[in-house]
Amino acid sequence: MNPLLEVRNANLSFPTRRGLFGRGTAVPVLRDVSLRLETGQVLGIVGESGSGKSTLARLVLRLLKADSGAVLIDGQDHRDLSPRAFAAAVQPVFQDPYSSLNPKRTLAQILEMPLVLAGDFVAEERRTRVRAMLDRVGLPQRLLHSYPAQLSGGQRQRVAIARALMVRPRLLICDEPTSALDVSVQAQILQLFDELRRDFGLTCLFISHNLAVIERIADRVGVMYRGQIVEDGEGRTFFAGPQHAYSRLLLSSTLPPIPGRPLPDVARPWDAN
Amino acid sequence: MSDIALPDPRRAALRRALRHGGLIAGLAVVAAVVLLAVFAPLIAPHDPAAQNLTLRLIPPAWQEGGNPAYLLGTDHLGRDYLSRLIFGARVSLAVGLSVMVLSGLIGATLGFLGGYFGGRIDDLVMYVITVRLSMPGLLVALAVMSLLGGSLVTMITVLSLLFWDRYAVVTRTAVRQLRQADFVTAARVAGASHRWILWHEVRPNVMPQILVVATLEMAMAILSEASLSFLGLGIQPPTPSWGIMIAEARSFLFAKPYLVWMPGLAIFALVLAINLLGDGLRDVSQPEGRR
Amino acid sequence: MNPLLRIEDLHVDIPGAAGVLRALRGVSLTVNEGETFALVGESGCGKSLTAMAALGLLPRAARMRAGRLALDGQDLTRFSQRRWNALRATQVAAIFQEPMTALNPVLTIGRQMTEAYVQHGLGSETEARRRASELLERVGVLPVGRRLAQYPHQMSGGLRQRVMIAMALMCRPRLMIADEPTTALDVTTQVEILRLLQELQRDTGMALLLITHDLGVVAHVAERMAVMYAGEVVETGPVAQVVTQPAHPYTAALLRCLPVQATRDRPLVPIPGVVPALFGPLEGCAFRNRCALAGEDCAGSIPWRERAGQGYRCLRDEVPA
Amino acid sequence: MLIYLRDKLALSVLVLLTVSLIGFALLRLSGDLAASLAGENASLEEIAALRHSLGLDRSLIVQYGAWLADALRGDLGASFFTHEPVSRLFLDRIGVTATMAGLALVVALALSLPLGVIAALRPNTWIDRAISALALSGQAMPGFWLGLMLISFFGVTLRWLPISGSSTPAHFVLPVAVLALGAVPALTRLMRSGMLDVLEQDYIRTARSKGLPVTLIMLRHAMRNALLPVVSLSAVQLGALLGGSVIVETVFAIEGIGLLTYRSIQRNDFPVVQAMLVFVSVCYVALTLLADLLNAWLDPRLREA
Repeated sequence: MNPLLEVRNANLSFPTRRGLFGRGTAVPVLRDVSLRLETGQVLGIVGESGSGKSTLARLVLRLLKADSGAVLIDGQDHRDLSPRAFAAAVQPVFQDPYSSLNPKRTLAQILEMPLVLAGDFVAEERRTRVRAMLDRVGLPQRLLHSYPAQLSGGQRQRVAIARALMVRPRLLICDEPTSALDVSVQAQILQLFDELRRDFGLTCLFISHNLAVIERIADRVGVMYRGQIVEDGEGRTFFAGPQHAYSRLLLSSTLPPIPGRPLPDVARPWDAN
Repeated sequence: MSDIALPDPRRAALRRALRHGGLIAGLAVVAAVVLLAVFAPLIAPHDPAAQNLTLRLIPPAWQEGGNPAYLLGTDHLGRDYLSRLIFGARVSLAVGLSVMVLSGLIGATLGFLGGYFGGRIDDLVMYVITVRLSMPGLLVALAVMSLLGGSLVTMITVLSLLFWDRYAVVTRTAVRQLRQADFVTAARVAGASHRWILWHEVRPNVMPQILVVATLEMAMAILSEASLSFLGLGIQPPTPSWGIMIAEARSFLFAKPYLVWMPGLAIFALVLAINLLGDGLRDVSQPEGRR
Repeated sequence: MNPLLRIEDLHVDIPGAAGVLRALRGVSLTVNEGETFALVGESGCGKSLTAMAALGLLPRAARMRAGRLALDGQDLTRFSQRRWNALRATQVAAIFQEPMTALNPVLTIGRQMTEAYVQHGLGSETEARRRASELLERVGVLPVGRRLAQYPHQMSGGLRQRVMIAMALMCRPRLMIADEPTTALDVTTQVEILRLLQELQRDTGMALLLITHDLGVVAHVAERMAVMYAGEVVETGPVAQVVTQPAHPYTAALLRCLPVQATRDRPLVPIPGVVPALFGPLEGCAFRNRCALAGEDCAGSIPWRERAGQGYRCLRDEVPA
Repeated sequence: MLIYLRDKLALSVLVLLTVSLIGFALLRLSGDLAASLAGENASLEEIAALRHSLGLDRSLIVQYGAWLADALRGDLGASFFTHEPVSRLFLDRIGVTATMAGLALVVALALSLPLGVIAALRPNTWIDRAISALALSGQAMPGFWLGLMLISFFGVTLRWLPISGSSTPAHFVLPVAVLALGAVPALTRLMRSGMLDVLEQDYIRTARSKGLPVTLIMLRHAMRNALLPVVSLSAVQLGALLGGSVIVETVFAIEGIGLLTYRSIQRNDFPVVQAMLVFVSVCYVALTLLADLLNAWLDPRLREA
């Protein structure tokens, strides 16, 4: 059986355009990235800024094109899917709760949008589904006709998640969905993810720079460093004993709220930089 | 769950608008001038073109030798000055509004294309904008008007073809930023076409800025019409245009200065009101700060 | 231990279109000489505002309604602009969250580092440059000669924060205020910067007022801490005590929200609801609408209580950890 | 920066070619030049002969090519009316116009930079509102009318200043004032918004946290950043001032290239008009290039683009 998402040896580089006529050099951002994600699983991708984790998300979402390699959804190259079929299969949730909702549209319009574009629903059915989804993500019905400006950051992120779930996609791509939130709100959103996983059997590619968040939510973990996945494995095994030196560094740099411990030593012996 | 009760942004904007003195004042003056222009034949006491050489250069009613029937006096051909001022508003508004709309269509379209699609299309749009900016607008307008002969339609066409640059620049910048927004990306992933995204996601967010530019361009068009007509290469007499009135009164600058300052004041008041309106719109649509 | 910075009953209002925001409502805290004191809370709780007040840099719109500020016994409350300027950099220095934007993009690192030293009359331009070189060397921004001539955009975020730290040390301040100094940085860089701050503090004996939302950072570097919620300090005390035996329900709830490995097999317990709006006077406990222990008595006035070195503002004696 | 300059130069040349071609086409296609030149009573043969002698019977592209080839050699043709070389007509008058435009820009900057800074330092106070009101009024003032009003007041009522011509420095006071006031509103508003933007930046907070005095923060930390957009606008404004000279020189009867152009337009003296068009474009392109260089000097980040 095919995994729901498979990335095969993806390479991607950003061309730097030197002026109007120049060719410039290409900066590699993804280097031979491969991963598999089975239905019902959450794969956490962790890495620091510039590691290529967001690029990976944009690649899967077809917002970028790989130089080589392939992205397969259920065994099918994702570029072969029609926009509608792709939208029905894959949906995104982004980091910034402010940029991810159109300030000029009401929640009802925002949430109906994926259904309108899918084209299979009459107006009555769209409204019913929107109301049900509001309940599902814990937003009061009276917010239906309000604008994003009237919502808190946590509420906005609930709307963004609701929008992604409207068409019941099989795969959710979450790019740092809790990074812009306060810890108490982050906890609310993580709890919501737990519930949604249970109810919808969500499959999820969950990208974060926060190892603690990844540990909470992910079944499998992939560590990205400079465009490569340097280690991936089952969650508990990984956190019990990461193999790659960079994974160990990352894990030891995460500071738990336990007093009395010294700061870890974070020399990077393998990477004199 | 107790919420922070945040107000509906549209209602908040309306409240800000009603409290904005400049916006209300500007709106009132513009509305008054529009009414004057529309109902000019009913309001004007005399036919603006009717010459009466026996009634030449009557001073305004409050000055010595004034005639209450000619409240603001008469010009060198004995035409009622007040009536000419009222009818002059028609030319200014016709030019201002038409140029605002037409140049807006040109400029905004270019801005949307360049800003949204980027790449080579944007290079082309930027090139067209640069070409336009490096041409002296007023000079080109003068030259073309001189060759084609002045008429209202020519004037509107020429100005519209020249004064779209600010629309293009502002729209392009705004659209470029919006293109990066996550909600646009979300719409793309949801399968929306470019046209759908431009109309539903991008356009509503750019409209406030386009509206502000629109007021600026309307003001600009009115000033340009006055300048061209003043130089004798715009609207042709006997059509009453404020610019022509100033040009005709110029020979009496020393003897009858009010003939010059009255139409000038009319231009000034209308343009100022439009600018106030634009400033107010900007304040209302960008509550975070006056820029 | 000698108290260095004392803030007593600080009230700050920010008038706005929607009414007067009571941003700080009676904040009191003391930072002792040489210690690291952490001010913790979520966004909007007033922790940065408190720090800015200690620098005399409240936003233009903000008004200090009541309260006292003192540095080393000197009353700062009625300080003139000129006296504040003399105090800044030499007594109190600051570093900020965004190293990318906190340095002026059009001036060289050297110029930005030396200007305050010269301005405060501590020495000539040459002496200032010598001190700047020493400090850059100390914080590991190498090679010093080239770095001094560089502009901020030519460096990474971690390096810029090191430059900020070196710059803050130029005039040998006795207190450094660090407002979320590592929040914008990657975790590995964060640890490097925190270690650097610890070492420098040991070397110079200065006190550090650390503003952060990250309880993990607090547990690792601070000795004492205060927790802020809705413009108030709700709990204060030694870090080891507050983090392990919180006395205020908010502190306890915040700790239960952290998804760290130490709590792996405990479920996350989010705090329900949202922070109340801080317009107009607020009666009773600001946290009671989200608190599991709240009762009707929480709507009345809440006394400040002390227990075993911990101070807190709550009526309940037992708070489940 | 070098790559940027190379691109910019190439683009400039392309832009200038396009502008001159558009100008050429506009002027040629807008009417039958020979017919209007020959006068109303001319016979068809006379018109045809005139058309041939002026080279107007050739195809547009050929005519443009010929003009361009001449122009690149510095020969801008001769006036249809006085038959003087266009370049001579220009050289005789450019001094007056350039002096006025330059002076006007200096005056405008001297007024608008302080006004913009003051307004930004005291946002939403009475002084800020007064400056904004002044800028708005200035923007609403038609330049030619302002000129006439100034003539009537200073020249006729008070008799302080001469009202037409360009023989003494006093003659320049009123026209320069009109030109400068035209540029002040936009520059003031840009300076104000630029300063407001900069004053909100983190690095200003850093500078204040270092105990630097306000004047030093303004001069060293804020002004330089806020000036970047003003420099660009100044270049555009200087180009606009050259174009605006048509109106001012007409009102004040000053023999500069503006008045020359106005007269030439009125009598369809095509070579002069075309030359003026290209001249203003060259100025605009050169000035924006200069502004870019100036900005690169002010902001090190731009040097690496």
